[in-house]
Amino acid sequence: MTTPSLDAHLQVERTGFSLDLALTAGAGEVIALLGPNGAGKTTALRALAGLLPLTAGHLRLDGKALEDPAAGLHTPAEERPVGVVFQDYLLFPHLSALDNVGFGLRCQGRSKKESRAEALPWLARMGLEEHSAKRPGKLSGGQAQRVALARALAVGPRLLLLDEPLAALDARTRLDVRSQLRRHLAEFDAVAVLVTHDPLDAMVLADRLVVIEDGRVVQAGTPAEIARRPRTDYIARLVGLNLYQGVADGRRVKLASGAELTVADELTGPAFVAFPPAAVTLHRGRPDSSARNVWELTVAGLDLHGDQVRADLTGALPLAADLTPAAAAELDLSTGASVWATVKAAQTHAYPA
Amino acid sequence: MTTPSLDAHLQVERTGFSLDLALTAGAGEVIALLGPNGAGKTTALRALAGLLPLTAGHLRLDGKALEDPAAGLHTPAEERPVGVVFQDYLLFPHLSALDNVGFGLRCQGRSKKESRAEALPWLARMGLEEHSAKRPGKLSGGQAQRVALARALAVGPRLLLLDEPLAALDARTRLDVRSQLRRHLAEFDAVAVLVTHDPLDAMVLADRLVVIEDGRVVQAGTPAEIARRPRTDYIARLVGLNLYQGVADGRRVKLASGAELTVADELTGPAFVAFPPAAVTLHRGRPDSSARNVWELTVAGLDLHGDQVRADLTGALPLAADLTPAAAAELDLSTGASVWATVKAAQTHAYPA
Amino acid sequence: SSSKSTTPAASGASGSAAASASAPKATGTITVFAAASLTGTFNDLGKKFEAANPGTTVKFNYGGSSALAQSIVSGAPADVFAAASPATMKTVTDAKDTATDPKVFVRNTLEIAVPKGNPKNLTSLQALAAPSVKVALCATQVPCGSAAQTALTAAGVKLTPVTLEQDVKSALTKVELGEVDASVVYQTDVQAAGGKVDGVNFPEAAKAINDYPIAEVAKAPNAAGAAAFIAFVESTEGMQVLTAAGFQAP
Amino acid sequence: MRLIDTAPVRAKRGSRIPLALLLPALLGLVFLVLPLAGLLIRAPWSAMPSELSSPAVWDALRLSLICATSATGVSLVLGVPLAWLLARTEFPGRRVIRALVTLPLVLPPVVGGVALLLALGRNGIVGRWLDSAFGITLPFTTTGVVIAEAFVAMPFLVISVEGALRAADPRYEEAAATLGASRLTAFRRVTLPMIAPGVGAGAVLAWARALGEFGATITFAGNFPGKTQTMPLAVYLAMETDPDTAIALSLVLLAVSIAVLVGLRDRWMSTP
Amino acid sequence: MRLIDTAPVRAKRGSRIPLALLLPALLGLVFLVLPLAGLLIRAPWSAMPSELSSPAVWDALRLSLICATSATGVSLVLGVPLAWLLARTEFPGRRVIRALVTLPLVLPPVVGGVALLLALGRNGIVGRWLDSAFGITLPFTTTGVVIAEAFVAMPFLVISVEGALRAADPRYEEAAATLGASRLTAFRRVTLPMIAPGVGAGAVLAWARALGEFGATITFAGNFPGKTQTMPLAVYLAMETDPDTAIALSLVLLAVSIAVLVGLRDRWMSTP
Ligand SMILES: Nc1ncnc2c1ncn2[C@@H]1O[C@H](COP(=O)(O)OP(=O)(O)OP(=O)(O)O)[C@@H](O)[C@H]1O
Ligand SMILES: Nc1ncnc2c1ncn2[C@@H]1O[C@H](COP(=O)(O)OP(=O)(O)OP(=O)(O)O)[C@@H](O)[C@H]1O
Ligand SMILES: [Mg+2]
Ligand SMILES: [Mg+2]
Repeated sequence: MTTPSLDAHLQVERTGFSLDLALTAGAGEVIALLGPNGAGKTTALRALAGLLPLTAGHLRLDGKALEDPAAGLHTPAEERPVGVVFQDYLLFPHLSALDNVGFGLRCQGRSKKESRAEALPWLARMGLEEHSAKRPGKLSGGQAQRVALARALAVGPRLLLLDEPLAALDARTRLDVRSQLRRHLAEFDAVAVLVTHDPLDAMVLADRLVVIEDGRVVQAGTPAEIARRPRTDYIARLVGLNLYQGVADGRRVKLASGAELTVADELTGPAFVAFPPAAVTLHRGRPDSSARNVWELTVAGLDLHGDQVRADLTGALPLAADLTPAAAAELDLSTGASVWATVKAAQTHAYPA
Repeated sequence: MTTPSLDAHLQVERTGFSLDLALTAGAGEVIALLGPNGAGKTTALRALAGLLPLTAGHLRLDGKALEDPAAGLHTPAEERPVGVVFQDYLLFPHLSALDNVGFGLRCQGRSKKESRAEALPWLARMGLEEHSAKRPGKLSGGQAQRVALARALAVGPRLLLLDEPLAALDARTRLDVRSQLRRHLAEFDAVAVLVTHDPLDAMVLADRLVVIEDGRVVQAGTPAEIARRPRTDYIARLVGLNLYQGVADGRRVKLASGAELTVADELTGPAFVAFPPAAVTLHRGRPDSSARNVWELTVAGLDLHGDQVRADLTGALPLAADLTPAAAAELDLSTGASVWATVKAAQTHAYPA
Repeated sequence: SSSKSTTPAASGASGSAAASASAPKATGTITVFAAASLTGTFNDLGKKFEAANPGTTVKFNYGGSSALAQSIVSGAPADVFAAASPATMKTVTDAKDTATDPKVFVRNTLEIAVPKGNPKNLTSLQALAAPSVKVALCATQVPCGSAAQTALTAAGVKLTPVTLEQDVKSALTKVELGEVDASVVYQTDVQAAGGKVDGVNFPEAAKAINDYPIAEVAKAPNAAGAAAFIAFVESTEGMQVLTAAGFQAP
Repeated sequence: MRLIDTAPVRAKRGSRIPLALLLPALLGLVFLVLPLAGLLIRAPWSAMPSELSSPAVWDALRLSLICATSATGVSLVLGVPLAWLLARTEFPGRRVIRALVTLPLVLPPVVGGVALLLALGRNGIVGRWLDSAFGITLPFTTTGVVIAEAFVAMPFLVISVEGALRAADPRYEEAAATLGASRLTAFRRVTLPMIAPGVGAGAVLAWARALGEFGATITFAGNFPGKTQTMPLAVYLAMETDPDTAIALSLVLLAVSIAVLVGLRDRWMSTP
Repeated sequence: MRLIDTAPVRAKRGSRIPLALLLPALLGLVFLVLPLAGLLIRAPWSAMPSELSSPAVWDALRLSLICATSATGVSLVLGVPLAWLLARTEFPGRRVIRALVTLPLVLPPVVGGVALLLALGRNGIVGRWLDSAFGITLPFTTTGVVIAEAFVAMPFLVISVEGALRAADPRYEEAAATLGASRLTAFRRVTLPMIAPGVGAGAVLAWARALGEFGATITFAGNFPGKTQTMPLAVYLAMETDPDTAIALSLVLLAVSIAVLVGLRDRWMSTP
């Protein structure tokens, strides 16, 4: 197959918001759609599902044109081989969990008995056998989400759309469902588009990330590429890096705020500079170290991240720094305190903007 | 104040499920309620809010009895000084975001204008000023959740109940809202009970964690205590440890499966053993190391976790191991492969069950 | 109740003299509850009465006789009640809600109503009994129905109508619309239909004449007016209006 | 105590029922029920047994129930799709159509009957053709009664169901569509069960209205015992000669309809 | 094209309207509209101008509109709380109460009027006392018309609104309660706006039913021009003398009610 399974250019206009997003994916590929709240992720999924007509652009799946506003073509949602897990589940309140999962099968003409027999293994895979007779109103949030997932998978879609499918799941179930999902996606060689806020989900499940902000793609690529060279603040936060945009001249990058960074890479013109919070060293007084980047900053907040303390610093340039609890105690850090931060040029990474 | 602000013993019976949960908290304390899907977290919050009557037990807030089924006392929800953020938000569909936030204020007798003027700063704090005129149907999932949060905070509750308040938020907003929430909780010295699946949220926001499974408390304590000495599989997963229960005899702990672990701590009787995935070393052939714990296991799955590879192993004892991608490549790990795992006794932690 | 009628109720000529004698006393508003079939004629009478008695206003409340009777029994503020049958008047007299004994002021005779041009050429009651003829009769509970039954019995005709109508007008409507081929109704109704139906006289009609009684209501707010109006109805002038509409003097 | 998470909870949770709602509610109830009390007091109880032993009464009652139920059936079959069309599609003149649907309510009953005759009578627009082509005549038949009752009752159903449809969240239909459900399937399997209370309410209204229907029926279908004479016609005619009988018959009609409505399981009237 | 995310989307998304719904819907529509067509064809168009120039017609029309609107108002004020009581509280005999509420629908119209007289007439249970204590008599007054119309129209509102309430998610009321809203406030500010389409539908039904009301009105309030003679009564009387006039008057009534119903903004009939 040389043509991509999914070939879409989604253009949607709504009052105060417009989406313009090109997406392609090969068979079996999983794409994660990331972006801040209100970026248009749900809008994009709705357009793919056929619930929101395109204003312009096109949508082809497995070589078949599903939508093409210029040609007046719009395949209704029910005729698209898609499965959707909605952000708020939308389980049918009058059907049991089992019948919710069997709904798509019944639409394909299966009898009530057949559809139930086929649906049960799906519920079992989600660890919900004992809840199969419950109505959605009597399920907990996480249980409901898993039923929604089973319902979408049960019809064997060629394009699976998932709006935060793991958000309400507890830690253990999340792992289980995540690997389930992976196995399933691999087996069926369908295309999957996954909206998530969890970078881990994105990294683990997706072959490719597409990051959108305000309806436009701001970066796309493999998880590794994106993690290495974030191009927006949102992505930098997502992958846990400090990111700055400025103009490079040799080994120095000048930021709009006036601050300057010395970097390892030689570069000219607009550039990004990124470094991990762990690359920042904090000092109580002005340090005498060889570090080329030294700033006096103020502590804006302190958080415990696992076994690390994350300090949020403001001043000449906003910065996140990771240090051990012991180091934090030694420096007597507290909100409002003034500290000196250093970053070795060798630990920064600069690349063209 | 020597008496706790919140003193509750929640007993609720429903078909197929029963909740029995004692909760106390001092003024300004934040309690995180954790537990697997269906554990009864939402049920507990509903009982605290007065939306579900207690079958037995009691509920006192700031020294005032709010509910006492034995005495026939039940203060209705509207007379309790509580604020609730629901798992599915429940924003009023016919009101703008601004009027949703102002709703509680209007109930307190404020005029439409006053309530709007007071509600706007709340929306602004959540970064939603520009969406203030939108109806909930036109908000994205994360926007809706922030409006729900603002709505609950705006009435200045004495007991704040939050059902996964950060689940739908993007990475950056999550950080912002999290610190907002912390600041707010600290300022108002109200008690907050927070349901979350995110261990990080729990650790950062809560003073004390209460873990429930199947309607019963299985462990409670400070984040550090719980992280050090998990008592159930769920908690171990949550804090990222391998956990086993067995019977200790000196430095050896015998598990029900027959496997034996050598540990650093000396102990007798029922005991837990925990160690982090990073403490596990993998080998292609039988190792000659000094490690006392050596098992031949099978790789069940591989996940990328940030910059680490997490291997799920099965066999004599199920195990999670973390290793660098380089190490994983060198070992040529793949699902189904057989490997030898070692754990140094010094890296384990044993404690009475 | 007929045993109670001691006054000579049935003399049109002497009545008119009495009426003109008592008329001048009438003032104010007179409320008349009248059977719906009297609508046209009583509206006329009302105008003439008001002209003859300046300072009076006649207000009519038309409706089904029985509904009117129920209203009066339940305390409706009526002065005069003119019913389409003695039976409905009896409801009121039985409840002792009439101030005067009811008097029959007009009578009405039956006719066969057929669609315009009489397409089925029906000329007698007997012809209605043919199976191919669809007939609408009034229900026996209403005056035109019981009268028709009397006539049919007198003629020795047995017929099965397709419907037993609740009143003359709906029977007539069905003839007008051609839904039935014939109906047995009052002459006044055929006349009021103004050429949309044709009427066929039949001899047995003489055996089934319907009386319209009129009476002053007990506790009438305007007793004097009531008496004056009743007198006016029975006067020569009144009778002229009524007979012009097809009614017969009693 | 065991049904702790169904309705009783609501009553319990809310503890006090606000006076501002309770007072007008009770006033409304009294207003609707008081006249019935009047009828009961006035009722000729001693004559009741003899009324009830008359087979004609039972004939009329049976016919009433059959016709009202059939009319409700017709209304459901035709009215629910019509309500769907009004609520879920967009076409020019939709508002005019909705207004037209309510007209049978406004039409004075007798005029309604005349209108039906003009349309479906022997010489009516369609009736003429039904007669000549199929030999079907509707007036003066039991079918005619059902038609007349459906004509006056269906608008209630259509408007109620349309209201319920508009209040229902259309996103469930979207979810069904993504699972491969055609609009029809989504309607049958998702929307209809979800708006069951609205349909139930509409059906109750239509049934009760059909049961009490008088004017259009007598005008269109006539009044023949055992064939087209329903209870309201019997009551009307009884009123002409013997009001007491009329009241007795009305009470029988009321008693039967209460029995049917109370017997309706709550399930027809409540959400899943 | 700009309103892309409101209703038209639904119509677009669904592309084809399923025949299994469209067919019965159209059949239903034809069934309801055909008789009106009959009336229009039969209508005495040439006589129309002279009918319409008669002030009596306009009096009756004005009275009809005023009374039907007042009756709808009364029904809303008393009926919405009653519907709430039926839908949202649990008390013994609730089903019987609901059945009682529908009885005015079943009551043959004239009997309804008699029942009202027995209750509120000069000699009625309550009427007697109203008369002696306050000198208020209701029968044969314009207020009496409103009462008779409200009596027959309110049940439609109550049942529609109850259905809408039952279909509404009670958890929004819970959310309101946690924000400090009393049951009354939650009802006014949350539930009522959310079920607006149901209330709208009920009000339309009640208004149309009141506008067409005949039997109870003529019996309870009489038939006095300018005071209690509404259009349906005028039509009834015209029917006695001149059916053509009756049809002309009916058409006027219909035209006015269509104008009012079409004029109702969709907003009264749709979800926010
Ligand atoms: N029906 C609608 N009409 C108009 N604007 C809308 C509508 N639905 C959403 N929007 C707006 O469109 C933008 C994109 O919304 P969308 O739901 O696609 O965001 P999202 O990326 O899914 O966000 P989240 O992560 O919070 O779920 C938002 O600004 C939102 O307010
Ligand atoms: N209305 C109800 N009636 C009966 N059982 C219910 C009802 N609601 C929830 N349950 C059951 O009670 C248990 C606890 O549910 P609850 O919603 O409290 O879980 P939870 O801890 O909030 O889970 P989650 O993390 O998935 O939201 C579950 O097994 C659920 O199926
Ligand atoms: Mg979204
Ligand atoms: Mg929950």
